[in-house]
Formats: sequence, C-alpha cells, structure tokens
Amino acid sequence: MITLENVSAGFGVVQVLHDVSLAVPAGRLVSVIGANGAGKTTLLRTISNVVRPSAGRIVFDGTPTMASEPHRLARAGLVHVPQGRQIVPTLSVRDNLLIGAQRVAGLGAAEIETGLAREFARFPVLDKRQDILGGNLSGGEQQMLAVSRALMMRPKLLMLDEPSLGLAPQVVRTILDALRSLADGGLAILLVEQLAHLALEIADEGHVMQRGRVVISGPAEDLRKSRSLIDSYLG
Amino acid sequence: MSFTNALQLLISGIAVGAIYTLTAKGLFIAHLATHRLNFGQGDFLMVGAYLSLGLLLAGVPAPLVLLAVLAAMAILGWGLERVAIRPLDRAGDQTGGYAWVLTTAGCALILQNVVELVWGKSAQYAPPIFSATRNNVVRIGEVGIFVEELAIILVAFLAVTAFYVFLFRTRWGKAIYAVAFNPEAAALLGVNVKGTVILVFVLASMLAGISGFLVGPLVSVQPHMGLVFTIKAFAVASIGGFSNPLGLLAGGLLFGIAEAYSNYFDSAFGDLYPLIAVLILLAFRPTGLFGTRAADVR
Amino acid sequence: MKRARSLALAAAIAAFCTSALAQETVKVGVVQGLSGPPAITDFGESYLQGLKLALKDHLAKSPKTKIELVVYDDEANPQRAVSVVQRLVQNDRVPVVVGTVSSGNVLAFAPILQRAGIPLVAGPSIATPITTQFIDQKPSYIFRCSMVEKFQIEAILDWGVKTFKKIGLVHSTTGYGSVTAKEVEAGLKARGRELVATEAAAPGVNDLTPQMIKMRDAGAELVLNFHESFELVYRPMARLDYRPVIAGNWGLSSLKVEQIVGREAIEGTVMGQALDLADPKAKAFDDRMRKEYGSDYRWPVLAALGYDTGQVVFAAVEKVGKSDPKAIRDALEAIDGIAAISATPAKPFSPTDHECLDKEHVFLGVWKGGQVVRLKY
Amino acid sequence: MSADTRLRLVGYAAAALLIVLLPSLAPNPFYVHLGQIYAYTAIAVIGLNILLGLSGQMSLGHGGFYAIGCYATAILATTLGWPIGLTALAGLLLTLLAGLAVGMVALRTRGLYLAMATLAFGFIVEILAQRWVGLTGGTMGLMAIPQIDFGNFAMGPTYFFWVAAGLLLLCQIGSDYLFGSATGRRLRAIKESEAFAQTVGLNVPAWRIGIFAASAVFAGLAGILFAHQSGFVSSDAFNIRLTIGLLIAAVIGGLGNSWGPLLGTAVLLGLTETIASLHQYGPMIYGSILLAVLLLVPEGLVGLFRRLAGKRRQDAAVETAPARPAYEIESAQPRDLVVEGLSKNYAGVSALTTVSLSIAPGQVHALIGPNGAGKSTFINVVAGLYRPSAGRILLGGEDVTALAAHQRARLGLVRTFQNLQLIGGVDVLANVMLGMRARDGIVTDVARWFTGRGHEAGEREEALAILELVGLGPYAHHLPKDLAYGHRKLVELARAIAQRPSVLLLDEPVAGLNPLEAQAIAGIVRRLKEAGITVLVVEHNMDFVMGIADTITVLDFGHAIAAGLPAAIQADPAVLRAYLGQETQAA
Repeated sequence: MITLENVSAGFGVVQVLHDVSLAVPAGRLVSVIGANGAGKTTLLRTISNVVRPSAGRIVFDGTPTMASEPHRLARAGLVHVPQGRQIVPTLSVRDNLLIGAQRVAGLGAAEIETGLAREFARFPVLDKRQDILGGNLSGGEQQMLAVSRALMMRPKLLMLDEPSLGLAPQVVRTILDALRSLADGGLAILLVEQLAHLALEIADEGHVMQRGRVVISGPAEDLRKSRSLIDSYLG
Repeated sequence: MSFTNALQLLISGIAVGAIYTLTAKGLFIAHLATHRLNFGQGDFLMVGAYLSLGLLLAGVPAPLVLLAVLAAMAILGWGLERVAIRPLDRAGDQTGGYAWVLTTAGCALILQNVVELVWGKSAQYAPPIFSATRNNVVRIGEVGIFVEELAIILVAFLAVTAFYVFLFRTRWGKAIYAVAFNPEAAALLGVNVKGTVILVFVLASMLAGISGFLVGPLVSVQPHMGLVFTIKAFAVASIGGFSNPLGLLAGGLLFGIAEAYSNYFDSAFGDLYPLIAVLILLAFRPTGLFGTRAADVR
Repeated sequence: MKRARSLALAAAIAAFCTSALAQETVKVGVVQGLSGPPAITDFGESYLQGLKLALKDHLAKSPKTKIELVVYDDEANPQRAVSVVQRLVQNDRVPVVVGTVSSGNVLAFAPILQRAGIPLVAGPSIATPITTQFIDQKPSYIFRCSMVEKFQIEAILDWGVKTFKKIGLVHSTTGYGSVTAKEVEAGLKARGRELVATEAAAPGVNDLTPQMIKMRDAGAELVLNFHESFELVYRPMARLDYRPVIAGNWGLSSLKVEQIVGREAIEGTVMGQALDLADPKAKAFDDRMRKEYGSDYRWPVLAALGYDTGQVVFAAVEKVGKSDPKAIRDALEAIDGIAAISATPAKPFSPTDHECLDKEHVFLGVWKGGQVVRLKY
Repeated sequence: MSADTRLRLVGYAAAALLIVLLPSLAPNPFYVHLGQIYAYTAIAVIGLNILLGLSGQMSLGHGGFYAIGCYATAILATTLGWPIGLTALAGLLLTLLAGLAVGMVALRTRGLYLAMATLAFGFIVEILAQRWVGLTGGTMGLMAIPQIDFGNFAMGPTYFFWVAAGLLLLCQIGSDYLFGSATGRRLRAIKESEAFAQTVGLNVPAWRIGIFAASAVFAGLAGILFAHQSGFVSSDAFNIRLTIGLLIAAVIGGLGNSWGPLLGTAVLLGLTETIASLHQYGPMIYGSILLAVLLLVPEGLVGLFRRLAGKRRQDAAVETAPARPAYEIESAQPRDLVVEGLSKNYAGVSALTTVSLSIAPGQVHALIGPNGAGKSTFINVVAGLYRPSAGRILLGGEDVTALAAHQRARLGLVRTFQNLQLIGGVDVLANVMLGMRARDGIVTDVARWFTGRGHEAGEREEALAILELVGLGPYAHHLPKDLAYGHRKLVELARAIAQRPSVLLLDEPVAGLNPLEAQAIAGIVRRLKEAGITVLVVEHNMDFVMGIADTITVLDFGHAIAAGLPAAIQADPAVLRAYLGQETQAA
C-alpha cells in the first residue's frame, strides 16, 4: 500500500531521517520501534507530508505523495493517528467521528451511518458515550475514539503513533487486538510503538530505528527472538 | 419612565444590539478557529456601510447591493487572511502572539484612508434600504418604530440563525472546531486547514458587511466609526463568552438595551456604565456570563 | 530614518542659502485638524480650502514676496499639536502660524508661540479665552480669525427667549460641549430663564432617541444643539413625532449636515453665522469654491473665514517682505483695507482687539430653501 | 567579564555620553524636543515590552495609565501647588494603585478577555478624562503645569531632556537586568505555563499582578514626564491611538527583547515626523509600514540587525565541559507524605472518594489504576493545583491542605506533569535552571549581572550535571519542542531534581520511553530514594512500577480498591479484574 525509497527529511538544517526505505503491503501490520529521538514520529509525519521529505520517494497506492497536501492524502485513505490522540475536546464523540468521514469523497450519509454502527460495535464503550464531549473521556476511551475516527475515513493505510501512551495495560491490549484483527481484515497498518515487545507480538514485520536510520528489519517473529540485539538499539 | 418610553428605548436598543451581535459573531468565529481575530472588525463594518451607501446612491436595487457588498467583503476577508493572518504563522511566536492586533489594525488604517480618499472624511447617511424614505415610521400605540429598524432586526436574526445552522449542523462547523483544537491533527483528518481559516475570515468579514449594510440608515456613516463598533463587539463577545455562540446573542441584545436605558438615565455618561459593567463582570466571571472555563485537565 | 533626516537637513540648509541670495520665500505655518473625528476634519479642511484659495489669489497678484504654506496635521491631539508647532518654530522657522480646530490644542501651543514671539492667527477654534488670556501681555502675539462661541450663544439666546417659552439643550460630552452648556445656562439665567431639559451625548454615540424623548417630554419648543455630530438630533424626530426648532453654532450651516439630514428636515434651523449668502460678494465666493473644490466643498462660512485669514496674513507678510515674526505681528495688528468675504471688518485687529469677528459681526442665519440666509426677527 | 557584559557596559557609557552631548549636537532645539518625546515614550514602551514580552499578558489600555500619571501630577501641581518631585511621586503611586487594580482583573482573565478588560479600562479612563471636566478640564485641559527647568527658563528644554533621558537609561538598565536574569526567566515561565511556574515555587498571581503594575508604573512615569514637558494636558491626548502607538513601537522594535523598545520608539517617532506633512495618506503609510515590518521582520528590528550581522545565536554546539563531576543528588530534609480521606468532586461527579495513603520518608509509593480512575486528579490535589472537596494533606507532619501550590513547592513538594509543562521559549538547560532556587540575594544578583562576574555560573554547572544524570547532556541547548516525547518527560524529571525535593510526585515518568530507557529512570528513582526523597509515582508500566515501588495503592473510579506490597497487589483478584486484565506478567 505504501513504499518508501531512500527517504530523508528534517527541519531546517537538522536532518532527522536518513535514507529510510520500507514498505507496508495491504493486510500487513508493520511495526517501527526505536529509542526516543530515533525519528519514528518524524517518519510518520513525513509519510503524511506534514514534514516534506528532502530526498527519496514515497508512493502511496500507486501515486507519489510529494505533491499532495496532508488533508488530501487523508481523504485518499492515508490516515494517520497522531501521538496524544488529538480528540477535539469541544466536540461530542459522535461529531469527532464525523469530522473525517464527512470529507471522504463518495461517502454518503447511509454509509456514514453504517460506519458509525460498525465502530460502536467495535468499541461498545463509545456507543454509550456518543453525546459526551471528547474532552471528558478518559485516556483509554480517547484512544479508542481516535482509532475509530480514523477507521471512519475508510483508510487504506492506517498509521498510529504510540497508541499505548499513558494507557492502562488492559486498554493497550484491547487496542492492539483491534489492530491485529483489522490487519487480518486486509488493512495495511504502520505502528510506531515504544512498548517494543507488545508491538512485535502483534506485528507481521518490524523495523528498528536508530538515529534516523532503519538499522534492522525483518519478520516480527525473528526480531522477537533476538531481543538482546534489539535492546542494544533501544538504549 | 413611562411605559411607552421604556418600550421605545427597548426597540432602539434591540436594533443596535442586533448589529452588535452580528459584528461580535465575526470576532467569535475567527477567534474560535484561530485564536486570532480582526481588530478592525468595526472598520470592515464601516467599509460595508460605505459600499452599500455608494451603490444605493448609484441607484442599484437593495438586494443586489447586499449581494455585491457580501461579495466584496468576502474578497476583503480573504485578503485580510492572506495579508495579515497567514504570514503570522511563519513568524511563529516571535511577535508575542498578539501580532494580529497590529496587523489587522494596520489593515484597518489602510481601509480608513482609502475610504477617506474615495468618499471624503465627512459623516454621511446611507439612503433607506427597505422603504421609500428614511422617516417611514410604524406606530404601535405611541411607540414609533422605523420600518428600517424592524427590517434590521429581522435580517439580523435571520443571519444569526443561518450562522448557527452553519456552525452546528454542517461539516464546516466541525472542521472549525477541529482546526481550533489542533491544525495539524485536523489536517490528518482530511480537513483543509488553510481553507478553513480563509473561510472563517471570509465569514467574519461578511458578517461585518451585513452589519454595515444594515447599520447605514440607522447611524451616520463616517470613516472613523469602526473603533467604537470594534470595542462594543468585543464587549458583547466578552459578555457572551468567546466560547459560547448562543451567549453572543444574549450578550449583544443585553448590551444594546443597557446602552439605550443608561443613555436615558444619565446621558452624560451613558456609554460608560455598560462598559464598567462589563469590566466588573469580567472581574467576577472571567469568561463572561455564558462562557465555560475548560477544566484544567493534566 | 537617520539618512532621511540628514537629507532633510541638507535640503533645509540649501533652501536657506538660495533664498538668502534670491527673493525670500516666507513660509506660513499651518496647523490644522485634518484627521480624526469628521467634525474636526470638516472644520479643518474647509478652513484650509479657503486659506489655499486665498494664497492662489494672492500669488496671482504677483506680490514681491513669495509665500509658501507648511501644513501639518495635528490629528486633533494636543500632544501632537505641540510637537508640530515646535517643529514649525524651530525646524521650519516660520514667522507666523495659523491654526487649529480644537480649542484645547490652541490653548496647548499658544503659550509656546507667545513666548517664542511668533504671531499665531488662531482658527477655526472658538473657545473664548484663546485671545483674552494674552491680550494684556504687551505685545500679544495671539490673534484669531474665527467665531467666538460666546458671541453665537448670546445671539441665539437673545432670539430664543424672545421667540420661545421652553428651551432645551442637547450638548456633547466633550470639553467643547460642556463648556458651551455652562455658557448657555449662564446666559439664560442672565435673561431670567431656565432650560426645561439638559441632555448630553458622547461624541461617538449613534442614536439620540433617549435624549430626544426627554426633550419631548419636557415640551421643549426650541432645542439648542451643541453636539459635534450635528445631524444626530434630527434623526429621532420622525419616530417620536416631535419637531422642535433646532438652533446651534455655525456648524449647523455645513452643506454636509444639510445633505445628511435632508432639505426638509433642516429647514428653519437657526445658527450663529458670519457669512450672508444673500450678499453678492459671498455668493460669488461660494460659486468659486464650488468650482474649485466640487463635492469636497462643504462649509461656506468656514471656507470664507479661512479665505479672510489668508488675506489678512498674506497682506501682513507682503507688507513686511521678509521672515520677521515681530514685524509681521505688528503688521497684523495694523493691517487695514481687507475686502473680506465674511463679516470680518476691513481693519480686523487693534492692540486691544485680536479678534477678526467681534460681537457685532455675528448674526443669526437660518436654513431657507437650501441656503443659509440672515434670520430676521 | 564576558564579551557580552563588556559590550553592555560600553553601551551604557556611550548612551550616557550621548545624553550629555545631544543638546549641543542637535542642529536646532526641535531635535531636543524630539529627544524629550523619545525619552518618555521609550520608557512607556519598555514597560509594555516587559508586560508583553516577558509575562505574555496583553494590554490595550496602557494609554490609561499614561493618562493617570499625567493627570495626577498635573492636577496636584496646578491646584495644590506641590513641588514637582512630590507630584511625580504621587503620580507614580497612583499608577501603581491603578496597575494593581487592573492587574487583579487581568489576573483572572486570559487572552481576549484580558484584551477586552484592558481595552475597556483605557476607554473608561479616556471617557473620564474627557467628561470629568471639573477635575481634568476635559478637552480644554489643564494649563500652566510647572515645567522641569530648575528655575532656568532658557535651559529648561535641555534640563528636561537630561532628566527624561537619564530616567530612560535607568529604565533600560532595569529592563536589561530583567531580561537577562533569572527573574526574566521566571517571568517567561509564568507566561508559558502557570502550572509549571507554581510547581517551581513561584507565586503566580503575585508575579502577574506585580509585573502588570510595574508596567503600568512605567507608562505612568512617561505620562508624568509628558505633563511636565508640555505644560498643558487635555483629554484628547489619551485615546486608543496612544496605546496602539506604544504597541506598535514595542512590536516593531522586537517583543521580548530588551533593546527593542529603544529602536521601536525611534522608528515610530521618525515615522510620525516624516509623514507629518503627508497627512492625506498618513494612516495608509502608517498601516503599510506596520504590516510590512510585522510580516517581513516579525522578530522586530533587533532581530533584523542580528540577522544582518549574521549573529544569529548558534550556540547549539554541545558544551564540552572537561569531565564534570557526576551529579550527587542532595539529601533533602526527609519528610513523609500523609493523605487522609481525600475527596474531590467536579460539578457533582466525584473523581476521588476518601482516598488515604501515607508514605514514609525515603519510600517509593506507586499509584496505579485504569485510565480515568482519578490518579492525575490525586496528584493535582496533593500538589495544590486543585482544592480538595474533603480531606487533609500533611507534609512532614505539617498540614498543607490550605496552602497554594507554590507554597507547597517551597516546602519541598515537587511534581512532574503527565501533560508536559515545559517552557518552550528557552532551552532545556534554562528549563532545568528554573527549578533552582535563587542562590544570591537580589542585590548580589544585580551586582553580579552588572559586572558579569560569574553570574549564575554555579547554577549552570549544576543544571548541566543533572541533565547528564538523566541522559540528556547532549540536548542541553535544544528547545524542548525539538525533543522526542520521552526526552521531554526526562526534562521534567531533571527540573524536578533541580528543585531539591523532599517529596517528589512523578506523573507517568516513563510514558513514551522504551523498556531500556525506563530501566535507566528506575535507576535514578532508586538513587532519589537513597538520598532520602519520598516518591509518589503514577505509572502504567508495570515492570517499572514493580521494580521500584515499596508499596502500591490501586485506584478505580476514585476509590482505593487495594493497597499493600507489590507482590500482594499483583495477586489481588480485584486489581486483576479492574486493571491488569489477563496480561499480569507481560505488562
């Protein structure tokens, strides 16, 4: 669904990403792990074109992303759930779910209703809190809402930046399970996560980043086995 | 005070209050989305008033005038965003976060000057919009109401209603809230952030345009009339709460009516009391009568 | 900035050298309210229009002394006015100054000019003490070509108490308005009468309905209007079904007021006046001004006064022939034979009288058929 | 003495020389007159710059303070005939009072409400000046205000210039100190995060009111000087254009920069004089230049000069201090933390219900529970950010329930935030230094700053050592926003350590860190404990919690559902159900 070829990016004079190449095919869950400051968040922001790459090529669904604004990419199915969930606190749960969905071309009112029903079934806690303002939800509920909100946009590629941040273990589990079954349903998922072992547990494939470069790549299973090697890059 | 007089003042208070509300809405929506606003909102109103005055005098029918004014104000709003608001993002916080006061005030100064050069510095009245003469009065008992006033109240309420529908019932309304919260996150949800910001400034400018169109026959139009409207719109928005659009309507009417009555009771300091009241209100309810202070969640 | 200043300085020096060699150009400093509230700019610009026309006429007579106006805007702000006058005196070195609208501004800078020994012809400010506070100083450098508010009030009150039983007053809350209100009250008291209602209004106010309700309820037949936005009192009349006679200062004779209020509504309005358009000389001037300034022309009496001020000042400069403040002052005091458009006499000043228009020159005008003519009563 | 300091001192000397010589250098007295206007206007702009640039409060009503100072001295001097020194003092006092009063309103309002409140204040003063004719003379003004000429009429303007410009120089030195010292840094902290400022022991309301009042006094001083320069005051001088003019000067010069006001005022004044004869296009020229400056040179003229001189600060280079001794966490005075029956209700919803816990000195206690269980509320109430609905908080046996957050911080109760509260305008090092209490008295600090002798050198060293301890040494000169989330959390921890806490509240210290990074933090927490610091930690990372906690309390729906030793908690069925789920061991 997405391919990165030798992508470099940064802010001003500081280069954060060096020569990154990776691919996420449909139906695969790819996880990126690494120490703080390794450039994982920048990687996702570069794919969304919030940060413009300085070199390399990113192709999403057969089209280069360079020329597209972030909101156009999002409407085209490249959906990025940013760090910290970013639920609009002044809108209700329902309205939060609608922000993105109403902007996807060709999505009619009926389809949106179906989508809402699907998401409320996925996370029943949201159904009960439909009219609560986003700002009044707990951290876990907010993260579920963020995932649902992204799914309302009919993504082809779903990118998540540290969905576990600040969440209780039980909630982390719920969300990761949901991601796994989404990938099994054919969605391409790119997951950035600090909790390396949890991420690798559900991923098909993993990449380890260090100082802006991908240093190890491989099937998640293999990476899980070489834990000490990975740890050496996490410190 | 006799009942008739009370009623008479109430009506003129409501008419002026309706104008304040419309003007304040422009401040509100721009602030909602960008935490900035047009400090020259009153001057935009002034430009709207002059445009309608010029077109009406040239014999253009009123509905066409309104359309033309709205179109012109939309362009002006777009220009304002382009010249005075968007470049501030590039500047970051170097200008202290209040640079919009000065950039928009700078634009207002330029507009004042242009209006002076085109229409002169003297005060003028716009010709009547909805009736044959400016002095067309409807009498209810002993209370005289200008037909113009009634029309202004009516149009203002229609505009307010349309505004609410827009804000709460359309996807654009949600986009505005999303951009207000976090522009980058909004973009990741497919919201066209630049477009939304332009939209709110165009809307704000159009609201000022409607106010200007309506206010023309009610007051004397002059190039420096803007500041007073800006200040009063600010006051109205503070009563209503910048976070609560329904409060604005209440705030606007309250302020207009309070002004009418306070002018009756003490005409020398009539305009002072409502302002002092607002200041005291802010001291005790720092986010206005209807504003809600967001819980400090950490 | 620094560069601009040094350039300006160089230019000033160069100008000084050349003028010393050739025929001397005398600079006449003008401070005028040219921006700010419309009431101020209407006064300021009209006066300046007359002044400029006078200069044109003066130069057309090919005088031996060249005259140049140095015009600054005081923005209706005394701080600015003082600064501008300092600049005229110390930087531009003008030997005579004309201006300005706001009496407060004149009061602020008149002492500076008196001390510096540079004559000031004040106008169109109207506060009473502007000339009187200096007249005892020998010599006084402060003159005025404008109308004294007090004279207008006296004329209106004389007529008012004869014609009406109940008189009300609407005044603005500015210094001008409140000082006037006091003078009106005192004047009525001296005539054994009292106001039936006194109401004030802020300068930026839009609607005088509350004030006019009070006037109507008090039964005022004559409403004295001393608010800078002259048109405001007329607006609520239709809705209140109340049509008193309006009278006020010369401001009410502005063509702009007529335009806003409408010919019908303003018919019968009375004001202090110093220009009678029935006079052929005034009429001819009025026509010239219309031709010269078109729709920018808005205030016959102010323009006429500006014109007469110009005549007086330029004649004095011509007589002296050089940039000599003291000599110009003396010439101003002695000048005679002015063919004034307004009611200004041929010899406007004397050592004890520094006002162009004295009490006997002020009369009442009334709007009649789209023109202000002398009120006969 | 550093190069910067030397430059500054030379600058002051040059300025003093210029002030002395200007009257004899000026081509004509008009320039002295301009110099006078420049001096007092710049004083007002300096005040505004401090307010906007340092404390981030807005004022659209500074013309009001200017007017109050002006009228106070004018009225006292003309009607009561007091000597100028006394009237000026009275004027300053009155603006101080007005500043305190408006500052109180300003304290409670933010952003646009603050803009509105100050705008209304300015407008009200303008209205009163205009209409309280009996007192102010309205537009007809007050005349014959004595001028500062020390009896020598001819030399009057020169004397006045020396007085005004001398005061300006003093104000400028004061402003330089504020911007260059720890005080300025603290004000920046208040500007960006009040929660942070309270946490490092700053009395935020007092500072905010204080800076507002100080700024008002500057404006008042300008007004006082104006009154005695002009000799005549009338209400027309004090409209909104005065305030806007001051704002323009402040912004054009460069907000938040000590030298900005001097440049900005010069430009404003130059502009006004240049366009004086172009009155027809005045507003347009004014507006266009305002726009052009703000948009092309948003950092103001000071920034432009820096840019042109290529002197943009590039000290991002890592300081390679030769082998700094490793930071020794200082043993604080050991205090225990006891919380008794704490409850907190928000609008009828109870977030905490009678939660009690007690932590012995030098113990680590963990608070765990599902999201929304009330853990952050608990920390906020203990730290003093929220008032409890019921219950008591005891710190070392002392009841602190009634104390404000900054007072608790001064008693050694220190916290970190889950949602980071770092100061974005200054680098990581300065963020850490903000945690430190001032070492020197104000006099010593001023003296050291003035001469540049080791000003804050000790503090810098210590802060760098703490940064190295938490592994952030290389990032000391980065801005917080350039750091990854986990690293920003560590800056919070470093700042907390710099505060030398007795009791430390850590809110999710390892969120956003990977397991190895978390282990490093666990090591630091152990060292804190060894130093006798009492630690309360909220965290979801169970490996981390189990590794450091001596005791644990579990919260669910605001109730403490379990408390005890880690092993017992891990086996508690209620805890498993509510929180850990089946993933007890793995998480």
